Amino acid sequence: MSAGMEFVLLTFMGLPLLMVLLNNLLKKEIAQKICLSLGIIAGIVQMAAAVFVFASLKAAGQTEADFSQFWDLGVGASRFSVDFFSLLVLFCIGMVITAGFLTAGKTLGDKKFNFTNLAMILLLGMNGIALVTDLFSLYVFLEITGVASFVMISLNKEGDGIEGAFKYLVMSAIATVFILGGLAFLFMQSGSLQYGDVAAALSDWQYAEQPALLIAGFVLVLVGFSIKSGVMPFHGWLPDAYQSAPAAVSVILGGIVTKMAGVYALLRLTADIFVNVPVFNQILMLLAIVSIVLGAVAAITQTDFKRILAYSSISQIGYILLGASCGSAVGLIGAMLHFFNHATFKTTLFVNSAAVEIATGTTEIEKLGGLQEKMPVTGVSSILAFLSTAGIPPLAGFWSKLLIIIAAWQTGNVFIAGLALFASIFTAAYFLRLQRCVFFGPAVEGLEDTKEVTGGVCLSSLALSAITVGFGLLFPALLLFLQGQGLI
Amino acid sequence: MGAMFGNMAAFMTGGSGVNLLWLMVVLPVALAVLAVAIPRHAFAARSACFLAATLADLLLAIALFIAKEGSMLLRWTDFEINLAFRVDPFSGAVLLALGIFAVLVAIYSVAFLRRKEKYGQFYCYYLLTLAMANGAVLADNLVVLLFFWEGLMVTLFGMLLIGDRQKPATAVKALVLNGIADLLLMLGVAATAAHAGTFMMEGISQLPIEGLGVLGFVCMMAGAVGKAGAMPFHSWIPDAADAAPLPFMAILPAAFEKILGIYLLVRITFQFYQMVPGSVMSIVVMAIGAITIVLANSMALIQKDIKRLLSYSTISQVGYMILGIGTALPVGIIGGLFHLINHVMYKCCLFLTAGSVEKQTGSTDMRYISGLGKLMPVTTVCFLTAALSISGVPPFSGFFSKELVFDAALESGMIFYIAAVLGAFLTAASFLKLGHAAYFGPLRLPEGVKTEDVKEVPGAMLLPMGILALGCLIFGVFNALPLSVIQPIAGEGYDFSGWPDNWTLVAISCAVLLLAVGNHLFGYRRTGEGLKAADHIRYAPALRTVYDCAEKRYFDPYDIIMQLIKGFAWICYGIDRAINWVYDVFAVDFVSGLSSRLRLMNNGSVGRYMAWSFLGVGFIVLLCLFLV
Amino acid sequence: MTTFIIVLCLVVMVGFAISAAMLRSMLKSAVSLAAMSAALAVILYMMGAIWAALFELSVCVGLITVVFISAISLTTPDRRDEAHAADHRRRFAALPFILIALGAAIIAVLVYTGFSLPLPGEEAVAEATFNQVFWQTRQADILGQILMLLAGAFAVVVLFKEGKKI
Amino acid sequence: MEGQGLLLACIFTPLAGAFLLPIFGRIHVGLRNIMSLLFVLTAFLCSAMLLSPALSQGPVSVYWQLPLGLSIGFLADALAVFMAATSSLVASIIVFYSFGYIERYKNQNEYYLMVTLFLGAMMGLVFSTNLICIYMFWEISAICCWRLIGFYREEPVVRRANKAFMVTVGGALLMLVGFIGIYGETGTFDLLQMQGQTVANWVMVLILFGILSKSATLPLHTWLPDAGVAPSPVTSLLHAAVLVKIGVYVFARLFLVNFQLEAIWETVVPWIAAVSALVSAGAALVENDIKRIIAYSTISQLAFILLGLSTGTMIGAAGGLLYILMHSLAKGGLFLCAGIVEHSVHTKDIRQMGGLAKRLPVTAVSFLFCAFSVMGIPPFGGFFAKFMVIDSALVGGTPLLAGTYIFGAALTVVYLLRVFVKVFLGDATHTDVKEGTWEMVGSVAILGVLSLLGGIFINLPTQLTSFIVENLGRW
Repeated sequence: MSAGMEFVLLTFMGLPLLMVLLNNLLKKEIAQKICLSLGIIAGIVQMAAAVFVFASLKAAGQTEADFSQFWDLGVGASRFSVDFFSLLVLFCIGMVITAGFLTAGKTLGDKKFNFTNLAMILLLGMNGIALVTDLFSLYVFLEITGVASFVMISLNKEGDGIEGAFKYLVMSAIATVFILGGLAFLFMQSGSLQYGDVAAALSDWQYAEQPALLIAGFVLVLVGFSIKSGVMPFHGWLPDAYQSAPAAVSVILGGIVTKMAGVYALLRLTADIFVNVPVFNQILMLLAIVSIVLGAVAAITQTDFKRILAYSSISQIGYILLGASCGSAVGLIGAMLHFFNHATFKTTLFVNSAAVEIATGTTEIEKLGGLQEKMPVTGVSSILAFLSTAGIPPLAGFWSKLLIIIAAWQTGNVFIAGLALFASIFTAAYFLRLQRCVFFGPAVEGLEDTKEVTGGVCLSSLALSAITVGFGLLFPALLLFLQGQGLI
Repeated sequence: MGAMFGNMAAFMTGGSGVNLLWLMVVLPVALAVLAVAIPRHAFAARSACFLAATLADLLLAIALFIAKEGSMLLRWTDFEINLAFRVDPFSGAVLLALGIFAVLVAIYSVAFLRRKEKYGQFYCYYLLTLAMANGAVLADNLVVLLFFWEGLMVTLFGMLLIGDRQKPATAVKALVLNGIADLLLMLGVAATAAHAGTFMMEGISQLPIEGLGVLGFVCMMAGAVGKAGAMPFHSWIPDAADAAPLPFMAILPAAFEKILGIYLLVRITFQFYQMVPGSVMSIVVMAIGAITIVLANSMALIQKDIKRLLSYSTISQVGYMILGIGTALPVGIIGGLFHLINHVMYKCCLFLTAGSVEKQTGSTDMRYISGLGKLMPVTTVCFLTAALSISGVPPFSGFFSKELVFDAALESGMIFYIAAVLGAFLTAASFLKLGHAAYFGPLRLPEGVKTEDVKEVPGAMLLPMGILALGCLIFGVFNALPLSVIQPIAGEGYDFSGWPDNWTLVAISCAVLLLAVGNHLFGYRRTGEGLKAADHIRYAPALRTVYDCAEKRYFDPYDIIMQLIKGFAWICYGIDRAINWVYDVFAVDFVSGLSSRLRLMNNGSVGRYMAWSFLGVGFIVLLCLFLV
Repeated sequence: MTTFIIVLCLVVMVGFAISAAMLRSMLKSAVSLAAMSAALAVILYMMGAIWAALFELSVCVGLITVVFISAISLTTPDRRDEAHAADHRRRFAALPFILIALGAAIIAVLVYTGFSLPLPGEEAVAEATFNQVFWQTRQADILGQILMLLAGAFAVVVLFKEGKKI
Repeated sequence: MEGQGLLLACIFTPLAGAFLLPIFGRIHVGLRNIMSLLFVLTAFLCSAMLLSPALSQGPVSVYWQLPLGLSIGFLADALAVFMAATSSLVASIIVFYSFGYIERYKNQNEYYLMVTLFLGAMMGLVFSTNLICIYMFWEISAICCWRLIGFYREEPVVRRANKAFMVTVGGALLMLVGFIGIYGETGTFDLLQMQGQTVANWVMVLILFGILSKSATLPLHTWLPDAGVAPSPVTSLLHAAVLVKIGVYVFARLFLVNFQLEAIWETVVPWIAAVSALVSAGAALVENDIKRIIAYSTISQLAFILLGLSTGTMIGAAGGLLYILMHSLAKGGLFLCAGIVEHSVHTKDIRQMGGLAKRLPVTAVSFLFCAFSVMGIPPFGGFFAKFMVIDSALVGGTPLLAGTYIFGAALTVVYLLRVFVKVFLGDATHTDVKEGTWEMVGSVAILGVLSLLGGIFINLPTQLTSFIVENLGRW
């Protein structure tokens, strides 16, 4: 591993810490002014770092690299490690955090300073989840992300802010209990919580002395992470949390936090640990298909912009989990790509909802109408994001959904693949309703003077739409690259 | 356009017989375009061009009639559907007839339309109709026949619209009825081609009528009968009599459509299919003929307007031709064809006389005009010869052709002979009424028309009437001349010229004529008016209700068809709205109902979320027990 | 010597547990809860279960405490009047004595039936020294602990800035 | 190489050029109009120039193999060139027409963007040889159709646009499941590699859903009449000439050129189409909105095309293809005439119109020409197509089937005549009415004359259709 890469790897955890220190040590007035720009710098540097490490890994021909944050470790220690998947995720985190900070510019009045602190902690927590290779450390960083996001949701503390945060807190506490219970059982079986060791221990789990305990462990872990990722039966808290969070926070929350805390962990589990535990995958697939269909159906009659996006997230997370639970390489790649795409277009949609909230003061779609003329950039980016979510071809969402469906088809569950694909008709349904009520329909009398929201919000929605369209058009090149890497 | 002119140039230099065929169709079309191109006010130039076109067509027809043989083939599509023309003795004769009548009516219509404003359009449609008719007769490929056959509908629609654009009902009626007949013909053509295996007409001969052949025969026969104007496709002709300009009535319903319809009927029954005398199919055809004779004639009897009476009698005379051909006996076919030629002559003449009456008095309604004999002597003479000929009075042509049909009908079945004789009686009675009321009763003119300006029509109108009247006489006395042309069509060695040899038939028909005269005198003495001579039949106890219903159009097939179509349309509209309801109302409610039930799942209380989570865990544990 | 430390920690643990139950202010009881878990962690360490001690330390002292603090801060404290506070103390006044009596009774029964506390086995200690486990194997968790405390600090700063009475 | 340049130009000039139009629009409105027409005309010229290589030596093709059975491939064989030329010809006339029609309305930039993008998608779909590429262009056309139907932005209009999008995308998703079913069996999406294989029945059912939803056949047809709320050039372009032909073209491309079908489908599909023809013809007779009538008529005529293509006879296939050409021209003309009438009389209800022939002579004559061509009356082009299709119904199917379609044809005569008479004849209701701009009248006249010439010079288009049918290698 070249020295340069060594240093860059450290920045993932080091830089946000530096930003926090910087933010708090500077004088109050200076801090107030520059705190948002600090956040943007952190996000952009992280994106650059991810790309740099990706390039150097590809150049060196390695697929992963281990490193320790402070000093070198003995054997069997819980170290950080980086591979293509986690780099992709780190890039997404950087992207969403930058978008979050760009939208924060206009939405958070005097709360910018606290927002920056908490966001940096959140960034650290998420980076930790991406980098860690030990189940218990994963749990620790999970908790850090959880706490940071509770507090951010209740940043502006008027009525529903607290209520949403409280629900998220209670459900996360339950999830914590489940995860810890599950870890304990796994720890009993494998003696160590390293991904590799646990996977080895579970290879012949049917013949272990107490298979019942192991099954209980699987179930607990699965349920814990399902609650964190908002899969259908456990999704209660998600819509309330997204709706009550302030605009910038909901951008970060919807864009990446739930996915990191729940979905990425599940992907890691299915990819690394529960590879040869078919029970886990089958149940996960069932949960996935349920949340795809019911998430989309539930979104159809919502009346609040952000609440629709919340249910849409549940549905799209279902697709990611469906891809992961197929167990085939194509499925995992499809899930990863859909993770990235979902991060992109969901953030675009949340940024749009923020823009609408800034311009009109409300996210109630019944009160809005005909904003396409007055807010062209928001309108066009919301259309692109909607088409990508519904999986309409030229855009990115289609390709990743196609890979997932092909993987599901190849691994034999034909009916579920067909149902999942047809479920995107419900996605189209609620987004068409959204478009009709907010952008495409006739103008509403009270909104004549609304103007387009300029500055950070506009910039981020344009950039994210460009990524969605670019990814969609350049997908063949990506396919060839993956074939080069021998992954397909 | 390049390909078309290229072909034409190539054929101009080709064999003599070949380019004539192509010219028969292209020349009238070219001159029709020219006629419209000439500026509106140059009436003389347009009429000259118009007449020249008809004359040229006549000359070409004569040339082809003499040439006897000739064919032409041009590529259209690859499935044997090619532009193929062929002339043989039969189609040569028909072409000649078309040409003659076209010229006569052309001369008449030039005079008739002098001050009408849309005469240019009339000329164009007239020539296009001529071209289409030539094309249909010359066609040697079933699809080409269909092409020109349906093309006539366009010009028919156009001509009917010239009359009165405000009341398009007649044009619609004509197009719908002809449309249905032509679509049946299309089905028949497809079935015949499938049955025979080829579209080329000379490749199809004596097909057995079973399986697909039945469908083919019935549908093509329906198409031919529809064009000829027999039941059940007849009801547009009487309405057209009021709407369209009169020369239209003389040329299309009276001449061209009859000729084409019967030409195709003969082709079907005689060449394409093997219709055995006495078989089911021949009985069906004869039945259609008989019904048409009786019903149309009885309607003709009660008409008050000259043109309507003539159009009903036209429909009835077609019945004779169909009856004759339906017998599938040589005498019947020759009789039918001879009757066709005679009928076209005297019907054209009758329409032209009605035209001259209309030109002078402005109306053809017998309730307002009568006793014109003294004012229009030549017209009256022409009317008289044509009326006698149509009634079947011996020296005239009508008598001889009717005798042949009577002979064939008697041979095929008594019921058909009785129908034919009843028809003869009714025809004679209606023309006696017409003659007496219009020409020989006391002089009466519609108000505003003074006697001095009702004088004889100009020479140009009288000439065609005179020629036709003379023709009726000549073809009667020297009937060997037309028969020599017709007889070879039915096969060798038949000679029915001269006086009919079956004396009993002649006696019966003379008796029927006398009976008709007696009935007319009885009616006249009873009512004192020529017009009401037939009222005793009109208001006879049983017939009164039937006649009233017919007056109010209950039996009009067009109205029946339109009612059926309207009913069917409303059923379909109901189905369509039901399917639309499924999309707009049912699907939306179902999904939003499901969705709002899901919304209840998280109504904000944390307890409910926890309950759902634990429920989920329980479900997963159950699943595990089941799966592992 | 070790048994003395263990007994001392047990007493400390029970004391803090009772105070956590008794204290009226939520935040103080949360702190005492943390202290109790710390005592428990020491006991575990003394008895040789190093990993358990470490997990107990990082989970209970770090995470649970921070979670409780932020939870408490989220819920608006209900300001009941002093009278209620008085009868609260009166009703629970007897609790400590009952507990002590119950504890003594249980010990007596155990001693009577000849139950003896298992002494820490030597080999447990040799497995891995605490610092090696703490600093090497669980290094990621240290970073986690630091971040957790930072998150707790910021949570307190954000949620209590308006001087809400603890 | 020159051929491939043409092929790519034919597809990508409209596709890429469409996005430049809003920029041109801001510079100068005329420039945008001309550029939009230019892009569409280049598509037409390129496809016309591709005709000779397609007919003579090997067809031009571009191919880029990708993993997972995907590939980006375009092949300009005779069928594709025929469809491309037809749709781009009619599209260019319609774009020319919309210069006059659209200038009075807001958001014109989006209109021209979407129309040009739509044509680009049509070109792409027609030439592509990979199932996923076909699906991609299929969906792009669905997006353009959604935006164009919702052009007027009123509440009911947008609701209908959403309905159209939902039905077509729903059908397309089922079709995509069918495509993946094919992928499951053959392991590739590339049509060229799957030449001549048979398709499982359930896959056929799913694909049929997509085809029936796009070319509006009975159970999935209600979006087409509802889309009558769109501006006339849109209804003409989408619902008469080009969009609805996509479904029928894909049926031809998949089940005539590429795959084998079980015999059962040669009776099932014609009968589905027969029911659709009759029901929509009946509904057209009852409707009173001029655009809805013509839309129902489109559904009915599409059933004829589907009949031709699905009876599995040579004459039927050639007739179906010819019908596509003739119907595009004639029905496009009818919708444009309806546009002129609606523009001058400001109502769509035919009961309030009458006697417009005097005021709108060219429109009346063009309407009559196009109506006759749709009715299948010679000497207009529609006659040959209708005859060949009905002959195939008789030869390939049963006489009862042919009889049903004859009844359908009779209904067509009745309802089109009813519209013509109610709108153009009878006593004049609107006297102070002037005919639309010269672009509108010009394009309508062109379409009327083309319908007439299509009949007279029938040997030109039939050369192409029979060439296509011959080297299908099926009969």
